[in-house]
Amino acid sequence: MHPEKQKHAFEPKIIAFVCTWCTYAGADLAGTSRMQYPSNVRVLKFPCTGRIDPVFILKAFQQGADGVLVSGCHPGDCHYIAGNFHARRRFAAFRKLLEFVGVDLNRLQFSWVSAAEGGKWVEVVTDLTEKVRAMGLMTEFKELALEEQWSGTIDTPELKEAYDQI
Amino acid sequence: MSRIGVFICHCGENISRTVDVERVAREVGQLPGVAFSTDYKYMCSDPGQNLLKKAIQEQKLSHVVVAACSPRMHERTFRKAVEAAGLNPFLCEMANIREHCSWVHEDKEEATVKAVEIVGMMVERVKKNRVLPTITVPVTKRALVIGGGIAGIQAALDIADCGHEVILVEREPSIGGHMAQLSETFPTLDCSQCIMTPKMVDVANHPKIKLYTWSEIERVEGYIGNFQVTIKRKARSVDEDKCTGCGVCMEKCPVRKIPNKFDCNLGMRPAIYVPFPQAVPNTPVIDRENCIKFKTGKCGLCQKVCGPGAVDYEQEDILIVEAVGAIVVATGFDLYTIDEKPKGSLIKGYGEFGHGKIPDVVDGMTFERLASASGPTGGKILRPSDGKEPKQIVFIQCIGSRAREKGISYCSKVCCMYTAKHTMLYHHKVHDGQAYVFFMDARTPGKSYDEFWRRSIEEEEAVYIRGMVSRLYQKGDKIVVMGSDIAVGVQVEIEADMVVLATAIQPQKGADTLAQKLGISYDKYNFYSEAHAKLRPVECATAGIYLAGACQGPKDIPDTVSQASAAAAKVMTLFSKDKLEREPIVARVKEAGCVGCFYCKKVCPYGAVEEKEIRDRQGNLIKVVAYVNPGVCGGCGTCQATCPSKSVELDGYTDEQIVAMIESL
Amino acid sequence: MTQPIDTSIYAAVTEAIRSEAKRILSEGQVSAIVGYAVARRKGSAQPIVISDAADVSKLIFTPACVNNLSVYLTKAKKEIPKNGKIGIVVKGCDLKALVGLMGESQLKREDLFLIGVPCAGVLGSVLQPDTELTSDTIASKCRECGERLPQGCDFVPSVTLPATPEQEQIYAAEIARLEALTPAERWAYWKEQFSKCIKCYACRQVCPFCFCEQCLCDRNKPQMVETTPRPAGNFAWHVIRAMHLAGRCAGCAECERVCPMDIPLNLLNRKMAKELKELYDYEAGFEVNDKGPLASYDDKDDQSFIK
Amino acid sequence: MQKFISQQNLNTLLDKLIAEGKRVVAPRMNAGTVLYEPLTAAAELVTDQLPRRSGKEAFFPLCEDIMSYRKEGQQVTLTDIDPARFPETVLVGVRPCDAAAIPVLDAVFSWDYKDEFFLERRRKTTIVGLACTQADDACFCSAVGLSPGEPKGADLFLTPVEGGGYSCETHSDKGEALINNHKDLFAETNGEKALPLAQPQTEAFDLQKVKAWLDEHFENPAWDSIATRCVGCGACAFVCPACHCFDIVDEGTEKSGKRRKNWDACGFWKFTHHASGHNPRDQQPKRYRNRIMHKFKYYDDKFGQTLCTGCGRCIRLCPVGIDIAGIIQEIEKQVKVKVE
Repeated sequence: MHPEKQKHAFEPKIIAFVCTWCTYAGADLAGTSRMQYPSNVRVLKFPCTGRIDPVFILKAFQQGADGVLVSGCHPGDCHYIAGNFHARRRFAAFRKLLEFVGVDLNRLQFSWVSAAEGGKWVEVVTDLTEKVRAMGLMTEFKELALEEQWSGTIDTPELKEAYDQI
Repeated sequence: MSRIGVFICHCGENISRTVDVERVAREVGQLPGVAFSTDYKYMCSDPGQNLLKKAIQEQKLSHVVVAACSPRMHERTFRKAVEAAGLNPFLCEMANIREHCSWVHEDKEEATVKAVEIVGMMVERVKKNRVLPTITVPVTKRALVIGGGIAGIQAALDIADCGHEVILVEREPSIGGHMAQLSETFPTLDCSQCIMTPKMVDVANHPKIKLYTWSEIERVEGYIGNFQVTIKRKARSVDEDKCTGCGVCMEKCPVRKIPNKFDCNLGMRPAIYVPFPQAVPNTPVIDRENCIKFKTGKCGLCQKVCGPGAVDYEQEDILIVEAVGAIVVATGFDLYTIDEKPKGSLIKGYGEFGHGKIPDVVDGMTFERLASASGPTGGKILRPSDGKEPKQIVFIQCIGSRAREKGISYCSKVCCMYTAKHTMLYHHKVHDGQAYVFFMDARTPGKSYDEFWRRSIEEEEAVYIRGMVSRLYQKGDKIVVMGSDIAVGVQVEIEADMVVLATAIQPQKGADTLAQKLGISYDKYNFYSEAHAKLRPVECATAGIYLAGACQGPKDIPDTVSQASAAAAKVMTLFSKDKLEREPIVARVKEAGCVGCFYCKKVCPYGAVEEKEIRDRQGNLIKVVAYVNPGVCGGCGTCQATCPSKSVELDGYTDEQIVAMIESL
Repeated sequence: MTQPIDTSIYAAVTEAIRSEAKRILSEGQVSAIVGYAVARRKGSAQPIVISDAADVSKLIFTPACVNNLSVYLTKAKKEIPKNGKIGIVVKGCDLKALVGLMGESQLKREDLFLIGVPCAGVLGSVLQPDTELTSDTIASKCRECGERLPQGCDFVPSVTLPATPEQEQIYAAEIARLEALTPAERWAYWKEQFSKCIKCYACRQVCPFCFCEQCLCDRNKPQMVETTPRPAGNFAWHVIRAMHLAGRCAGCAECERVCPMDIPLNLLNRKMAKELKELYDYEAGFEVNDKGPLASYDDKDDQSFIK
Repeated sequence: MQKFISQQNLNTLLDKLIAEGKRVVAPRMNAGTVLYEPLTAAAELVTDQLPRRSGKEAFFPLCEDIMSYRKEGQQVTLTDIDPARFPETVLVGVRPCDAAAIPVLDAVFSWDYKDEFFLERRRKTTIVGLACTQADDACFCSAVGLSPGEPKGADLFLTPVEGGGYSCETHSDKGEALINNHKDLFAETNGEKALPLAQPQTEAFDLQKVKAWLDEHFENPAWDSIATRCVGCGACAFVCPACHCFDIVDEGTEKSGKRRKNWDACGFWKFTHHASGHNPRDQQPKRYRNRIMHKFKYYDDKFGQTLCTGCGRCIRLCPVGIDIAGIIQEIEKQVKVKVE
């Protein structure tokens, strides 16, 4: 009935921060309409994009996200009047900072997806997943997390192995 | 250690078709902190909810995760069930494994793995959930209505008829507003005064309405249910309680030649006056700028002739404070002043149309006064310059409106209809006259509106020319109007006796100042902003404040009255309970860490952040911190994302909860 | 080529600071003055708080007066008496921080007596304070200074600022160099720099805008930033700090000067300032009470990066 | 034992040690800053600058893991660190002020609690000291009883000689073993003349008198004038060869993480901040007082040693110019005034 699903060697981890009123509802609509998209995305619901702290994006990358999506209401549609306007500035600045310290911005996507745009949700999530899948694992933060100060490193292979699993 | 219960719903087959629900229940059952996990065919059904309640009690669960459909669908359902079982409802979270998982993925393995992760994420989140008590706010069941035009009158009457006290504040000496100035109203041509004045009298006589005319809002403090409003009652110089409204003072006043604003400066009034004969209250006010007594200290005639001794030159402005629970803003509109370019305004003037220079170029409201039976000409249409009857009259629409290059891009909505009405009134009064209308297009949505407009052309012989006027100048006692007829593609030149400009509707002057006092938002034209353009059209984002009429955007009378009644209904909804209950998703300040930089205050869209002084036991000021008024907070959390030290926290969406979710992935 | 910087006016500036300090202290206009004083090492200077007119002779101004003293007026510093008006010696760059602090409800103009310093520049490093001020040793911030003569102070010594030689703008050049690299190269650069960080928090403690009583990074419920001085935690700390300073930092560059590990921290702040100038035409430190670019918005803001 | 080694042979020695799998830690340039770090090649060795951080790091790391945890289902797994696995290390080019601090630290780390993390590293490390030929006016080793040629703490001590190379003096079995294992690289001494050593300008402190004053003056207005300007960072403590306070933190997620031992500093407001919110050292001067007290009184009370070796790093690097040598001089003056 369905075409054979393509299996990929690498499946990226995508974390999405979305507002509850527009994008979360848009994702719900995609579900209600039985649209299909890659299963890589994990959605974290916020009242508003205004609530999304840049630290969360950083945390997501540190926790192993290969791609991060931030999505909310179109300008003027914010349930809280202006939360998305504040978010827009905050993220315009933050992405420039991340870019400057060497994060590839192709891994960080921002979008406006309204409650009516189930199709756009699917498109945004699919595009990001495919783009990041092609880019491969985001190694930077993962490698950073394993690095120690020289004086604190331990020369024991068994322990290192145990740690690498963490 | 938490004892979390996880309930996986099959949703019939909606979830279980693509998600192995038993496996999800088994795997999440292994997560630290999960004490119980199970799956069930329909969690939202009665048996499903009973299963949940029973498990909470028998398993002594501390938190609950229901993995089912979207929380937008059933969060309320399950939180109620959890509450019924004795847990705080906010210790229950939903994991969306239907809309976000089973319905959008086909591969069972993939969908199952994702479902496990989604549930795992919500398990970590719910561990950090706190008990949140419902927030209750007392409600003062009195309303303030600002503006005594038809919107304010309608809202005040509706609320008062429901048995609640209303304070109605009007800046002018009389209520009535612009509607009292109109002659007839479209599309029925009934006399405006005839339908308006009874309502004005109702207001005056209503036992539940306290009317403050010649008064302005000085200050507004408090929040929904609990506003303290300071009202300035300007000195009227006439004691309202003593005055009988006999009018002798006005007859005897030696100053007689003051242009009457109510008549668009066509008629004259004395220094002690009521703006129009049907004024409510029918108590005169002394225009201190023009009164001889106030200017020179001499005269005092009005006081001498006043039988009841109501005239009081010593009166001063007084401030009174009223406690109200809701505020309806109905400050209405003003007409675009075409010959003025207000300094610093983004709106440019229309000096090229001769208003203010050519006396017989008038605006629509002036024409209303000329056509009104109670107007300065007794209802005869006469030119302001020489009092002659105009035989050729040109109406020009969209003066100011829809002209982006002039600074206003919106449509003023009522001009098409009132111009059509003007052509009819003109035709009825000047049988041998001819009316021309320059228009861009005619906008006539509304019951019987298009029929009305067509009648002005088909039966009342108005000539409509689609096109804009390019030039207009005085030639002898004629006004030459040059324009183009784009429908035919020719230049048109009309020698008119009089020109009427349909000028744009703008918010009242000072609308921005009032908005700042109220803490409500407004657009770049100073029209007040509703909370949601479609779904909350009469509410401000600031809780407890409602909008009625043209202060929110151009409106005709039926729309204004509808919105006023809608605003009244919203007020009555608020007043239907003694206490206001709200979801406790509000921001809270952790005072120990707050340094009072007030970034939260700068970004709060609701004006919910106040400054609070922290003092030691001796009363010495230690610091000033932010305080979020839970009655006003909208719960967006922008403050928390902005706070550098994270000293303000949105309950229900705390950093702990969010970080726990991120770390679970 | 090394060019000398003319600092001959500093002697007159020192004299003027002393006489004004004496006047305002003895007249009781201020309860204390925060300024610079001579220290033990040759050529060195250190911050000092004086409250006795007899101590004014301790005050100086030299090329080693590098500190941004406004940090002493923030709430993070509880040691300076907050009763009555405080006098403070400010260079143009320091004044911008004070302006920012006023806009963030941390200070009130009426509580301050500002002694402005006409400044030809200060040293970039005072590890060896006995160093002549030249086009090589001058602080990078001074190379692009537009506020040599502080505006709006209560007192500014009337001396004529000597002309300063045209100097290379190091920050702009370094930002341009980094921007031209690939993301991986930039990552490698910052990883190397941040890895040196020992979390001594000198950058935070000298920063006038790090006035939070409890830094986000000192909180542990939740732990937003790993406090351990490992590469991962260091990276997060500096990125978050740069974000918190965006639109606020006016470029006193104290963070960079005090870093014992020579991390070019001000580069991050200058980069953010450059972006906010380009995006919202905003520059920090010039107006009191404005909301700042990240606490305000315009419905027409750029959103070309949003899908 | 006294030997000579040429610069070239020293380099060969270091490269050989590296090749043997030993960790050779020495001053090297890292992104523009000289730090004691493991060399990948002897050529990286920097001998003309005092590293920004001290050599204590080889024994007492900036941060180290002491345990890890992992939760799986209802199971919690704890893994301890086994100090036996620390690598054999040679610490080379250690300045007298840094080397002298290490025996001082031995006292506290082997006191009532034996800190195996410190002690095991100590056992596995050979310290090669290097005399100083340069000093600036922040240097004051000579004021605290040390000198630019002081071999205290070094297993092998190198002094640069005229014409290049170093005269080597052993001060322990470890030092002798290092020479004996690489005999071919060392030559007998042949009347090489040592380069003139640095001469720090600060006069020797009378540490007993200073301590006597500190014994009496826990409360004294002088602390305010000394440290009102302290901004409360940890720069002084972190660059100090003798400061040794640490904090133990658990970092990680609900699922897994580590227990870590990180450097701490008494200048931080959090250092003595109680869970109740109370802070006995509620103002910066009280915190700074602790730094002076610990170095010149408490450590002396407990271990009979001074916790300062006069490296001058804190003086150079203090953001606000707090000068510990200057403070001790001021205290000495106070004592003199009292005597007079």
